[in-house]
Amino acid sequence: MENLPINQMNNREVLLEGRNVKKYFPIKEGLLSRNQKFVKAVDDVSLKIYKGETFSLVGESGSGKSTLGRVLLRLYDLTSGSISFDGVDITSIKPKKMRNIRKEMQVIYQDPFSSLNPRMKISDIIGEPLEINKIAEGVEKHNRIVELMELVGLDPTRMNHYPHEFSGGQRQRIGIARAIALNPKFILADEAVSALDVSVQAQVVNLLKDLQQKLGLTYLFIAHGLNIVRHISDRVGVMYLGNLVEVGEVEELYKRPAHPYTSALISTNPTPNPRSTKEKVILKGEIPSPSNPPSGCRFHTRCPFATDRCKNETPELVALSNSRSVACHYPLV
Amino acid sequence: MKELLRVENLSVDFQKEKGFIRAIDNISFEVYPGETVCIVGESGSGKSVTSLSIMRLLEYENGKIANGEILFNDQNLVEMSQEQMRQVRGNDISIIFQEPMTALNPVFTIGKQLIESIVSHKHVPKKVAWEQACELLALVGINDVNVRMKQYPHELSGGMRQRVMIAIALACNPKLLIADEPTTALDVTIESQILTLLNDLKNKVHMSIVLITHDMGVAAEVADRIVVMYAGKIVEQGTVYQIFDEPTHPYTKGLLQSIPNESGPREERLYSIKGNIPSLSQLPAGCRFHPRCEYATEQCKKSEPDLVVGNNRKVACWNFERVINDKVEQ
Amino acid sequence: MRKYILIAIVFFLAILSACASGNPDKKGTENAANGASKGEPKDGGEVFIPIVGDPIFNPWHPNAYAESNIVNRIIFQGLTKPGLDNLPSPSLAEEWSTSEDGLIWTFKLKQGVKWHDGEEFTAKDVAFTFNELVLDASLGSNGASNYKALDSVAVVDPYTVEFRLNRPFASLPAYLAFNSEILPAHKFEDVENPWELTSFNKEAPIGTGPFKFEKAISGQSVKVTRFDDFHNGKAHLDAVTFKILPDVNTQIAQALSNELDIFVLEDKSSLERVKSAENINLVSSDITRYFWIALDLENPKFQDVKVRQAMLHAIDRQAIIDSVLGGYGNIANAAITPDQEKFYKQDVTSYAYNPEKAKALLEEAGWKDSDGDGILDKNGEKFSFTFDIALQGDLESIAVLVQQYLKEAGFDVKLNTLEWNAMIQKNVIDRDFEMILNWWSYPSDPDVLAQYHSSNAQSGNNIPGYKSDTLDALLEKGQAVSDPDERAVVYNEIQEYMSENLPYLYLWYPQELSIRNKRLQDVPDIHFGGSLHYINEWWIQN
Amino acid sequence: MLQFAIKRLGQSIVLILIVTMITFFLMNLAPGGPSSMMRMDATEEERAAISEQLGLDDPIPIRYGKWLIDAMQGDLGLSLSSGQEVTDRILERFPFTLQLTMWTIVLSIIFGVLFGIISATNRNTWKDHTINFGSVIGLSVPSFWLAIMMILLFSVQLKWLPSSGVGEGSLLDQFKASIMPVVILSTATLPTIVRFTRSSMLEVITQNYIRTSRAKGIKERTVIYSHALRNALIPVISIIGVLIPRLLSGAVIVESVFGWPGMGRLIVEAAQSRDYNLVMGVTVIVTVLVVVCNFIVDIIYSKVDPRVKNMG
Amino acid sequence: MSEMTEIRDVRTSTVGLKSFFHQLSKNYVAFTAFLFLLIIHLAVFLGPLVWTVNPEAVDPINALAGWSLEHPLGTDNLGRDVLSRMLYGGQITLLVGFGSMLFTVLIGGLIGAVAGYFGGWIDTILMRFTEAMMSIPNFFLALVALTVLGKSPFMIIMVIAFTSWMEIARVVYGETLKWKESEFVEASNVMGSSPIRTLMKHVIPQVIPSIIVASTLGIAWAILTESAISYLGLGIQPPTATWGNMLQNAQQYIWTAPVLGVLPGVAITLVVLAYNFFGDGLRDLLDPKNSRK
Repeated sequence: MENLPINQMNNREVLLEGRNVKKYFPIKEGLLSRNQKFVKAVDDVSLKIYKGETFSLVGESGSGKSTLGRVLLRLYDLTSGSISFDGVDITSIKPKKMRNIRKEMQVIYQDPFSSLNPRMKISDIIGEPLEINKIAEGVEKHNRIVELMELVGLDPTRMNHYPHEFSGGQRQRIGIARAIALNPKFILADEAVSALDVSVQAQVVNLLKDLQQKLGLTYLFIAHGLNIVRHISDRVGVMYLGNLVEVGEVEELYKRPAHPYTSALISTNPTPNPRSTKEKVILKGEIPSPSNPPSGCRFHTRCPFATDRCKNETPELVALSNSRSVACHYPLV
Repeated sequence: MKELLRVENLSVDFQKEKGFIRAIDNISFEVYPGETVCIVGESGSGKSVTSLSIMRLLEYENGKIANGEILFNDQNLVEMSQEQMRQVRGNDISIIFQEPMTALNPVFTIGKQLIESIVSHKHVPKKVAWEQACELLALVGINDVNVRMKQYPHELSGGMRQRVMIAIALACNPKLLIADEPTTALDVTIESQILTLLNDLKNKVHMSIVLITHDMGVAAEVADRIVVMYAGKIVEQGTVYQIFDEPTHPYTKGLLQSIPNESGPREERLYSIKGNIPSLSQLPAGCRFHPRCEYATEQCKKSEPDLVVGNNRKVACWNFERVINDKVEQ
Repeated sequence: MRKYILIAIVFFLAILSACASGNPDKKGTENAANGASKGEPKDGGEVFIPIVGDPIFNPWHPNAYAESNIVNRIIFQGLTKPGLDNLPSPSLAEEWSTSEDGLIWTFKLKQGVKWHDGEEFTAKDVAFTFNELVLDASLGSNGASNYKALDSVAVVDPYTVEFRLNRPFASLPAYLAFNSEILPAHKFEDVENPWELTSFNKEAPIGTGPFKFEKAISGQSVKVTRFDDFHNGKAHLDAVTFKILPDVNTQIAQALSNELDIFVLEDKSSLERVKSAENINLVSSDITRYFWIALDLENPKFQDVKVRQAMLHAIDRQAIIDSVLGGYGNIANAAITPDQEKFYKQDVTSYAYNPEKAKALLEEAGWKDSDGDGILDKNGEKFSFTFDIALQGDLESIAVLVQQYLKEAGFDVKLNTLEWNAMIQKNVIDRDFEMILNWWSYPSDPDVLAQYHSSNAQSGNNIPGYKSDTLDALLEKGQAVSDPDERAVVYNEIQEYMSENLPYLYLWYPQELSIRNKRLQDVPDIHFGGSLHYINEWWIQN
Repeated sequence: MLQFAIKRLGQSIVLILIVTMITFFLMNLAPGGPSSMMRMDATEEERAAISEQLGLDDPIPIRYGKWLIDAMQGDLGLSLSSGQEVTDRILERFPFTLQLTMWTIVLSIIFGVLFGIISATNRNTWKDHTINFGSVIGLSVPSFWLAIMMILLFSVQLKWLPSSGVGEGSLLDQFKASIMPVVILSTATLPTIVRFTRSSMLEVITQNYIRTSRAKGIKERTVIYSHALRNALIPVISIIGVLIPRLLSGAVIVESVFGWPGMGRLIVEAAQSRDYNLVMGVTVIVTVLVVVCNFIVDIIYSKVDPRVKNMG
Repeated sequence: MSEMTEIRDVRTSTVGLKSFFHQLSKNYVAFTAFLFLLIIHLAVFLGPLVWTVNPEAVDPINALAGWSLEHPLGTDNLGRDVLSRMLYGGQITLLVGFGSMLFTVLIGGLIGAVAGYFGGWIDTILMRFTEAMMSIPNFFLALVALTVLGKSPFMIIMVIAFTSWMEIARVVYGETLKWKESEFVEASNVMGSSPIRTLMKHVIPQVIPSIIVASTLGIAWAILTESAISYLGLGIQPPTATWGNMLQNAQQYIWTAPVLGVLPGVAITLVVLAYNFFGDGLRDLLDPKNSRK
């Protein structure tokens, strides 16, 4: 995809926007301790997701990408910041109202085992959102379930079976059918294909893309498989230890990463090509604990280019171009 | 060169309430000294079972070697008693597992777990073992070894633990190291650290590695030769270049095609293999891959192809020539 | 594993054989009254007696219950003791006399009596025991109510005391023989609350009895050893150990295995087994105790004497004696027990088991089953009431039987079991009951005024609340005359009155059955409690 | 550690306060009174005198307050039924209960863990089935009934063991006297430990680190008795904390059947004779005992499991 | 997901009643226990319709009689028919067991579910309380309570329930906590389900198997507790028979009529045993651990 001209870029409609979103989880300590400690899972992240696009979040485990996804859906209360969806500020909206809005925002989960109630039939699982929101009943509901199953490539005659009777890929399809039952605008796909076998993964990814086109969906795609992300995304955000360190158009970002962390991630991604001569940037050490993040740039402890400035000064996420922002004192491009 | 490990017609059964399930069926491959062989396959393909049967650890997990030979330096491991096998494990053949978070005993220190391994095979005094353990930790790239020795697994990160696991595996200079999905549970940045480490070590201590993975990328990076498994059978084996340049089995081919490009133009749609991996208790007749295969013929439905030698490599497909030609056409 | 199976089989067989050996057909001959001496007494040996709880070595302590009385009886002594004829006989007092008006009793004390710590026993100790303990109302001494007639005890000289009374009290010598042991004044000097003097009451009592305290282990045992300076003939036994064994089965097990020598078999459940034991003699004896039913006499239903008589006719008392008491008991018709031969009158009105007669009497009283539902009624009111029963010994079994008999006679009886303390609170203190069943036990003297006098009807021991001027007058007269023959006349009249008017429904005079190991010699053939007064004469045959 | 101890202490104090309050009010609201007042033939004056002497005339809350103030100073008052210090009466009995429960705990742990391991390592064999069956039976037999049956067999029929008491004199006698009570008491704890060890062991031997230890080529015995057992014991330790109150409850029954002069029998006697102070005393002591045991168990737990760092 | 776990065959817990019995019948021990319980319950509750002898009718002349046609199991110390008392006593015993279990589950389930689902300070207070109740010798409290509050069946049921709900509370708490965090519960929230609906539809159904198992074992526990309480003389009061107080009563006669004690003892043991085995079998059948792999 080419870089869009500036005006076009600005004209695109924002579906979901988070501003300075923070999510701290308190760490349980003894009754007597005074200073409460926090896990700073998401620390001051701002991002926009445009209508119809696929925005991906990548990063190591512990980077806060799943938490951010859930905060954006208001499945977690946020510590500070604000979120708006489709022009409505949902930062401190009442639970009952939020339930109404959330019809437009659905989730597909990583583990197709634990996201389906093992004691419910497939028809009940897919029919649940219809039932809760009183959308369809009786024959109408049945027809809608059949329709949804066909849409995601499941055999509707198996609607009275239980989840354990299906394979992993099929279960993921059930989860997708459930997610699209309410005709949402926005879907959070939280590592939705990570647990699947390669041959099945491709099927599900294709399905997701098809559905996006058919139903005009917007995806927030959380994943750690960089190849898949490249394939499916329009834009990518890279997270490190609760911070968004780089955002950009997928091609550009993969080709010329601006943040050293992005660069390391991409270079270390195993290439299915034995003749690849890609030079690897091997990072030192591992991701630090989010309860006690390093000062300054959080990446400085592992960054091959870190200076004293990085240790002391926290870099802001600044725009490099229309489509690219990075939080680094010494960006690579 | 004489092979270090030779697996011959190996079949493994698992005991279930109703009889047996054959987890791997009549597989053969060999590992030469100093080479890295990758066994690739998706879940249920039997690759982990293969590794456990070489270690003869299956017996502890309801599994049973039904048939075949595992020749290690010409000794048939299948015929050994568990006590004889104990001498081999951790000494001549070592293994590291997928989950570094759970593969170390949480209640013992790193030091104890390392020393235990050394002492049980080398019969050296504890003090000597301690020193050797420290050296091993340094070898796998761990700093502050004296501190680490006294720490418990939960005090270490996943990557660290996998390094410790490798140190344990290397404790007695094994000739063969089996690494069963050693990086699957780790982040890419850590994965590359570990893979690099394994590669370095292989050259340093001159051992062979059998690496089990589902990630073709990992296999491409480390393997000398690749064994592809599907539903308990070996479908193809060959050198890494043969496999990646010219896959001759439709499954291998599909597998490679369904991986999105890392660079180059993005595809509109990913190639995908239709259908699902069959469960071992409900295997299709004939070639196990035939329901998902583009090239399947009536013959595939009826009879199972043997692993045949062709072009200096092995493939189990009735139609492999068509597959090759197809490739050429592309 | 085979071992376990083997054990299980052995276990099972053992249970079977236990069942078999419990076969009631195997009746042993009962060796009653086998206390006759087998040759000359020998010194030495230890006797084991079970008690059910930790005793308190102070007979006046409010918590001194039966287990304490047993122990205290051989550590301490009273001024008198029950003779083998059940009349008061000398103990610490050698002789006694009463003044003309019966208000002053003079006791001559035995000289040369030593306390276990070597001090001499004198009149001071007697005066202390009564003036400071018994008569101090704030202490609530156990049994103080027996001495309501006593004003004070005066020391005349070291070996003479005077009991000064506020009214004639013919039973005084008999009461002095009943748990009224004398305590050493010198141990209680400057003691504020004698009940809290645990150094004496629990740990190191000093008495004048034939055995002196050796050691007590809480919950386990109390051991006493021979007191060599005993004034009434040194004991033959070296020691007596009281084992604390609350469980009757354990007591029996130990009796069978010669680990216990003598005790009262309160519970007759195991009678057959004991009878068949070769090492045991069973001795039955009369005691001063009778069982009764008290009806709430404020309740009009029970005020008609015909109803009460009918109830007695309806209950087959002999059948209950035979089944629950193993036959050890005699039907009672009044309050004076047969062991008091001098005063007991057998020939009074009696109520044989006769359901027909009961029915007739009830009909006379206006009670009749008019609607055929099996329950008596009168003026539309059913004859139904609650029968409160405490969980103690045999009471529950007896109550179940009584209930069934009364049901058959047409009474609608509801059984209500209560824990003992709760029963006392409800039935005795609050006087909240319709019918209860219990027993009285009293000193071996016919003075039963406390349980019958109308002055005790509301709160004292006159539990049914019976009020009769005739009976009051007779009871008072009985207290005033001190000549035994004259008293006998009065008490015969009282028994006749009781049997006709039934202030209580009299059930039976139980007999006490004691188990004695055959090795035990020269234990007098009286009830166990009495025989303890003669423990210095006991000896062991090897 | 210190913080943990302080926190636990605070919790324990609240716990003890609640327990004593419930017990005190329960006891005092009950009909009847101290047995010394509840003699059949006592007169009204006698009862009044005793009630005043025992300080029972004050309203219940005030009495609780007084009791609490004294108790906080370590004075549990005098036993209403013997006039002794409550502390003394409990101390007399305490060693016997301790003896019984200690032996039971020790033996239950040793044999429970042993049987549990045998059962787990021989899963679905006759050994496993026998042990399983045995432990369910142990859990199912009413302990007092078993006690009576054992008395019938070992005391009455075979005359091997005394039917009652703690055994006087020689150590052998004491040992013989405690066999049956300990065995009976163990039926409440041993099966629980067996089953816990078994399931814990079964879970542990499927863990990856067991596979690792086998892969290292160490002896199977070491794998089971060092690697697996150490981990399997962790949940077993935590169950011991739960077993202790149950054990003390079981002691009430066993002490009653075997005439064992322990605290269990004491509280039954005390409750029946409305010896308020003694009931309170035993309650406090037993609660404290349990709290202390749990504390010890927690400490052991944290020693065995290095993952438990800051407890609580 | 490693291959080893994939190979394990999938057992189903989401089965109908018919299939449930089919599964049960494969577990011989549990099935035998179930059949035994069925027979015992039928006998105890329907038996008195056939064997109509009054369990309270005394006959002192024929006390402690052996087996005869008139009294197939003999008579007790007051000449009451033992068979009839076993049947009526069984009713009370089983009802007390069942009643106690009901209240135990009610209290424990409520506390556990509320603490687990709502969390926060409610959780803290309720679970601290549960732990406290677990760590106090509450049998002692029960004894005191029964001594002083009376011994009606209801009282006994309540006392047993109040001293044994903690285990269930913990189980339910743990399960609730686990399932509350599960993805399908979150999914249900995402779909717009109200918290109560989610609790009822997604959390409770997962917890029910554990509750069923716990209540089966709870009945066993309650029967044992009742008999222990009866043994100490604090159980249901005579003349009402229960197996527990029959046993207590029989204890006096172990010398002369040991069979009196064997019968109720064996009855209690077998019923408790059967409930325990049945519960264990149910655990294997219903445990989500076995069904979700």
